[in-house]
Amino acid sequence: MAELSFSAAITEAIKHEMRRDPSVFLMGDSVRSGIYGVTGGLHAEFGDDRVLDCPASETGFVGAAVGAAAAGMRPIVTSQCAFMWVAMDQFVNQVAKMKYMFGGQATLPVVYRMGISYANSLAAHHTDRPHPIYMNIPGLKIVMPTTPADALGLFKTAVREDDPVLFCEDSTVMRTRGEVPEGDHTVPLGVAAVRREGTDVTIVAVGGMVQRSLAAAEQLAAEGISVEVIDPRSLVPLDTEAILASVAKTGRFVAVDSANKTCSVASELCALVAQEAFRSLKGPVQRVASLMVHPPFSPVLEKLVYPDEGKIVEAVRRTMG
Amino acid sequence: MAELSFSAAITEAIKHEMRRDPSVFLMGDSVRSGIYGVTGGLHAEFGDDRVLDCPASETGFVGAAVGAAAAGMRPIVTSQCAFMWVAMDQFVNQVAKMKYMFGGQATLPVVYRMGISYANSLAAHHTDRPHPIYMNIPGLKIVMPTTPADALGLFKTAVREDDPVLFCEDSTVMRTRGEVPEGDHTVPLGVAAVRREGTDVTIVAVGGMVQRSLAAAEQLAAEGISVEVIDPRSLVPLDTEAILASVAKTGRFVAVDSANKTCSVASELCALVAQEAFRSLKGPVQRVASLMVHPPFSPVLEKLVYPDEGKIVEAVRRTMG
Amino acid sequence: MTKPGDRSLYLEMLRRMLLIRKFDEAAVELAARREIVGAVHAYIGEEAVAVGACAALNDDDYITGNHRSHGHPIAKGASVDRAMAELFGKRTGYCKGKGGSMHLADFSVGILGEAGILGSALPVAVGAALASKLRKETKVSMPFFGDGASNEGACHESMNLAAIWKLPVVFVCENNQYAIVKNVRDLVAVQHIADRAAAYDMPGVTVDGQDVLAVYEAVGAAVARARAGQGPSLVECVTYRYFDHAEGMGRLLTEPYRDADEVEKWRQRDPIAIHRAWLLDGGYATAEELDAIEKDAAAAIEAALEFARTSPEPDPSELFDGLYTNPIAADRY
Amino acid sequence: MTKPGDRSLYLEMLRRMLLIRKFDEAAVELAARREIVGAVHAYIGEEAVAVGACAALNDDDYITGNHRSHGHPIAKGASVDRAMAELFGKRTGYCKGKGGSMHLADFSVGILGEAGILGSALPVAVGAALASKLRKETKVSMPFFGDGASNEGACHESMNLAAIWKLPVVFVCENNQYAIVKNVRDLVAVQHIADRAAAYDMPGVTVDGQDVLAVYEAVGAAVARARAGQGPSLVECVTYRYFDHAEGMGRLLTEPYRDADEVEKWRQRDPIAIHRAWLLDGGYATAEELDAIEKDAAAAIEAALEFARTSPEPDPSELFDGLYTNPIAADRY
Ligand SMILES: Cc1ncc(C[n+]2csc(CCOP(=O)(O)OP(=O)(O)O)c2C)c(N)n1
Ligand SMILES: Cc1ncc(C[n+]2csc(CCOP(=O)(O)OP(=O)(O)O)c2C)c(N)n1
Ligand SMILES: [Mg+2]
Ligand SMILES: [Mg+2]
Repeated sequence: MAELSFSAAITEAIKHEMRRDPSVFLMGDSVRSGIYGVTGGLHAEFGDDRVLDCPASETGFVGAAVGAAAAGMRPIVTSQCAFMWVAMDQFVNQVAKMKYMFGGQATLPVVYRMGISYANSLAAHHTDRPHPIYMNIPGLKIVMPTTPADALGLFKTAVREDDPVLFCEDSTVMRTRGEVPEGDHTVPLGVAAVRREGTDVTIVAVGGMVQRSLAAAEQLAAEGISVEVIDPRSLVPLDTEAILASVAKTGRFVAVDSANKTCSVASELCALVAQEAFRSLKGPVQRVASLMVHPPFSPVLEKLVYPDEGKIVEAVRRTMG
Repeated sequence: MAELSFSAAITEAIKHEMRRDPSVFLMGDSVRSGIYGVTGGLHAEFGDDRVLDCPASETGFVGAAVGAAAAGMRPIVTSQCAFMWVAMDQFVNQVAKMKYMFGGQATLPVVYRMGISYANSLAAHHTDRPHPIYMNIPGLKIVMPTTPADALGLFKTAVREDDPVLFCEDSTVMRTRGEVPEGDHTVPLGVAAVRREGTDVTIVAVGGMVQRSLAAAEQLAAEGISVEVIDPRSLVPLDTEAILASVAKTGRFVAVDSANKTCSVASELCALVAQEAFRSLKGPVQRVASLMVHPPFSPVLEKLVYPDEGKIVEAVRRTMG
Repeated sequence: MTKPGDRSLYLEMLRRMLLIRKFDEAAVELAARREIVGAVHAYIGEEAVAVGACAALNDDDYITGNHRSHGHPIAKGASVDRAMAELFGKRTGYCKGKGGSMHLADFSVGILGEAGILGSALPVAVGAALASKLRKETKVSMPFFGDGASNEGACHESMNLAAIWKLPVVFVCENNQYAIVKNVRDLVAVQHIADRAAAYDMPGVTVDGQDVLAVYEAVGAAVARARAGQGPSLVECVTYRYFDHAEGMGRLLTEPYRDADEVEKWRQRDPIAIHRAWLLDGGYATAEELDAIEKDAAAAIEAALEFARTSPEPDPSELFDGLYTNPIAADRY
Repeated sequence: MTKPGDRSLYLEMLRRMLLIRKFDEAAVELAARREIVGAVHAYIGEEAVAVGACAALNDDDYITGNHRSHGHPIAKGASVDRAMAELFGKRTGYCKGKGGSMHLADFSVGILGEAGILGSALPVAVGAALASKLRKETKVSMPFFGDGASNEGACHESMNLAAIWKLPVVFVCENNQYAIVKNVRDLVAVQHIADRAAAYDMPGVTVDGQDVLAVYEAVGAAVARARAGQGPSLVECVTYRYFDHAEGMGRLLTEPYRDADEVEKWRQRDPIAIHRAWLLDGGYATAEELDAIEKDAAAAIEAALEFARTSPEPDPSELFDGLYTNPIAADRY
């Protein structure tokens, strides 16, 4: 077991997969340099053809990646979700639809690394959390790890997948450090992890919200409320069984998501639970998500936008009360 | 009271507003011609400067419209939601964020007419129902009328709004005919309409799903189940009070949406109700939305994708049982 | 340069143009009487472009198309049976009924599919070329797109990417002078769309799109350049669509957008008639031989119709098939 | 043509360049010691572009900017106090703390705001020009964008729209030769970004971006053309950024992307020094007068810092302010 940062775990996974399979290559904005972290240094080992810097032409390179995948390569694309709006047509109409629309002819092994950056005082243009938007689009697989071990294991799985995977990297966990198993460690898609066991309330938290939920659980434990915290790890496929089983046990449900609240993952999970575990519910489901406003630059204001420990604790109390 | 089609009602509204206010003008793909309906003939009355055909440069013209609005005009943009993915950055980063990010300096009176076309055998590229995606983005107002009278009244309100409005035109209601009030009829945003009163179950249905829900209600009435059908008319702002009041009365809730189910409006509404009207609920909330697959060309397959009367009836029975 | 020895190629060009013509005549008729549903955009009048361009390609080269794309796959060597079955939404269609008229694809002969969204397939075509280059293959990628689509941002990005990476791409712009009801003069600032090649430091030529051999030569030169590792080119083929934008659209027009004279003038430059005359003039074949080719093409389309009509509809159980290679329980969501 | 009578304009150019220089020197320092948060992209070295270009505009003409945009508003006449307060996220800032460094705007002097997303503000600028034309005004719209941003599809669409509609737009490309760590040679296929103007049948010129008067003249000609209803132009200003892409980014580099010599060479062509020398040579002012201008600029930035530091933070109750003109209960959702 080595200790690695989340970010270094992804670097390891990329290296491992690039060494293993010559059809894997890296492309994106400034990937040779380390300015966005993770990919710096890979160029020295793998050279120009496998570490390809792209111009600011996201429609072009997002589409080129899926085209290269259709032609037999396995691209890893590096970008930030904030820059992907300009390429949205390629995600919706090519990446997600190409295989289905052509009756299954295409095989599209491509990974899009999506930096999800928030709580950084970067203001509205650089602070999106669009994962629920991508979840609304069939044909994609969506991963959002929260620990270094999962980052490593899920990344390798993503590269080996024959379907397009959006690999969401929550900026608030990039510096987390943790133990990473030796060997060819992989983590399957669609299997949730129970981060803390509990009996009174189930929290399902997405990405960076897992840490905040664990902190809230800790605080609530002191009050005698036992909280189970589940990290779904992949949003598509989603481990609905694990979630429903936990609610069957606890009877109470809180979903925590960094995305804007309306039509968020929190909404989706609450709907799921209220529809399929209704008879188990002892209190109202609770959404804790971002306020429906753009992240302002001002740190004083920005921190009001996202879920935090306090809001999660309150939500748990509401569902208990 | 005149009888008009839904589509003619929008034409009337556009004409009325263009006559009333010289800063209102129309732009979009082939708006002079009638090929997409609604706008044909307006060029003859209003001329080149007020009916402006645009090239297939949606990023360009979606952004140009909001820029013209910021500079004091009141553009009405005509397009199809399927063509708006290429312009997504302009919606997210300019239309929705510009005012907030600049501390409120901008005033952005612009209406985007979004054709939402489905059940037409046009295959995946021409068959999107992305309204939940836009709902996830703060800063927009989103309207989805279902009757000619509301189309007329909401369109005029939209043009007079000082904020960006997405005016969603569900292709399955474009040919509906109905009475339209005389005079300067307007309909406010954020006020739902009860399309059918009932006491056992509340259905909230979006756009073309209202008709299908009314048909289901009719069928269920024969079985002695009394269904209330609510048409929210605008999705942002949303008349949550009307919805919660109805559920307080009926104790059962079904949401019907043409969008893809995951993170749909149906999910949002179910989450809302399960969170805020939990104590009134006598059975599980139910989502009826499109299956998580792209609309296939084949009519045999395509019709399986969307909610229909049968699926709505089943959902009502599930929440009763 | 055309060579006398290429007789079989020249005859094959005629045959493929005729196949496309008859395929689309059938498609328009089927749509008009609602035997098939959805949108049908006829390629009639433009056949020389797809056929001339694809004649310069190998089977394993790539093409992508757009909404007006029955012609491209047929020119590239797709089966008219499976293409027609797809227009009928049948299980035997290229896309098993999932794609329909605007989304034909046959990966087995390099047809990476068609996009109903303007410009959307160009980046994909660039990506196929990138794969070709990274694997040190010599496969060429050829996206077809219209004068209208040339105004999409995707077009700019794709051309610049192909240029800086020196990718084997031949951009074929089918300038049929209209985007739905708008003349290219009102939508594109330059005289020739090929002039835009200068913005990417690549060759751009404008060629007579009614002359299949002219297209073949211009595209052939661009393909040779691409295969030699010298990078992309833009070939603008000036052509004309005889019919309105899509079947049924004429009825919706509130203003005329072109006059009958113009259509007539272009019909006088019919690509099939031009090529036929050239074949006869050059002594490549007799009128009887050419008539036989035409008859065969007609028969092939008749057979395709029969195949399509008698093929089974997809089964409801197939709805989710093809969504993922490694399926998830998509019906669960 | 520069005229001897324009002395006050020439001195004002120096003053604004100095204001920008000192503003950004302060900003970089503040960011380095984390007195302000977020990203800071210094415009140092490029001041002649914004100042020369904006000198050709009236107060009610429009500009839009990008992520590297402290210089544009100052050049257009924004207050350094409110700009600095915005960098501090204070309530007295131009955007009341909502925008920060990358999103300054002052609608009262035609600054329609800055985009952190490359190319994203270009369509907006085109729209302002459209409004100007539709209202039969003569206001000109001037989007500033970088060599990197020129590769976005938005750029192509905006230029073509402006060209076909003959809109009063002057596209000012600040070619500082790098996009983060990539040289323009590796990202743009043409020698000069101005060459791309040919794709839209509009004039394109490349000008020395270190010479404020050269910029002023080239942009001035384009502005005159735009105002006369003759349509858009593209002016490429070749310039250089002295600092790394953003404050703090140097530390993250794993490979060097340019060498110290190159930076030194460009520093020898400092736009402020060049203009100062020209003013002295031409006898427009004495060294003492110019020193006084510099001292005033320094004092103005000191005052701006004081203003920003002593201004109040936004109040939590202001979070939703400015989201809508006609508010909805946004906190309800
Ligand atoms: C992004 C996008 N915008 C608009 C449309 C609607 N549309 C369909 S075809 C067409 C015109 C296309 O013109 P062109 O590219 O010249 O092709 P042609 O039909 O002439 O072959 C338009 C505007 C679309 N399909 N996609
Ligand atoms: C759509 C988009 N893609 C990528 C980025 C990340 N990014 C920020 S600045 C930059 C380089 C910009 O280069 P240029 O336009 O030349 O401006 P400069 O920084 O040189 O002034 C990039 C790629 C972005 N902000 N937006
Ligand atoms: Mg055309
Ligand atoms: Mg630059």
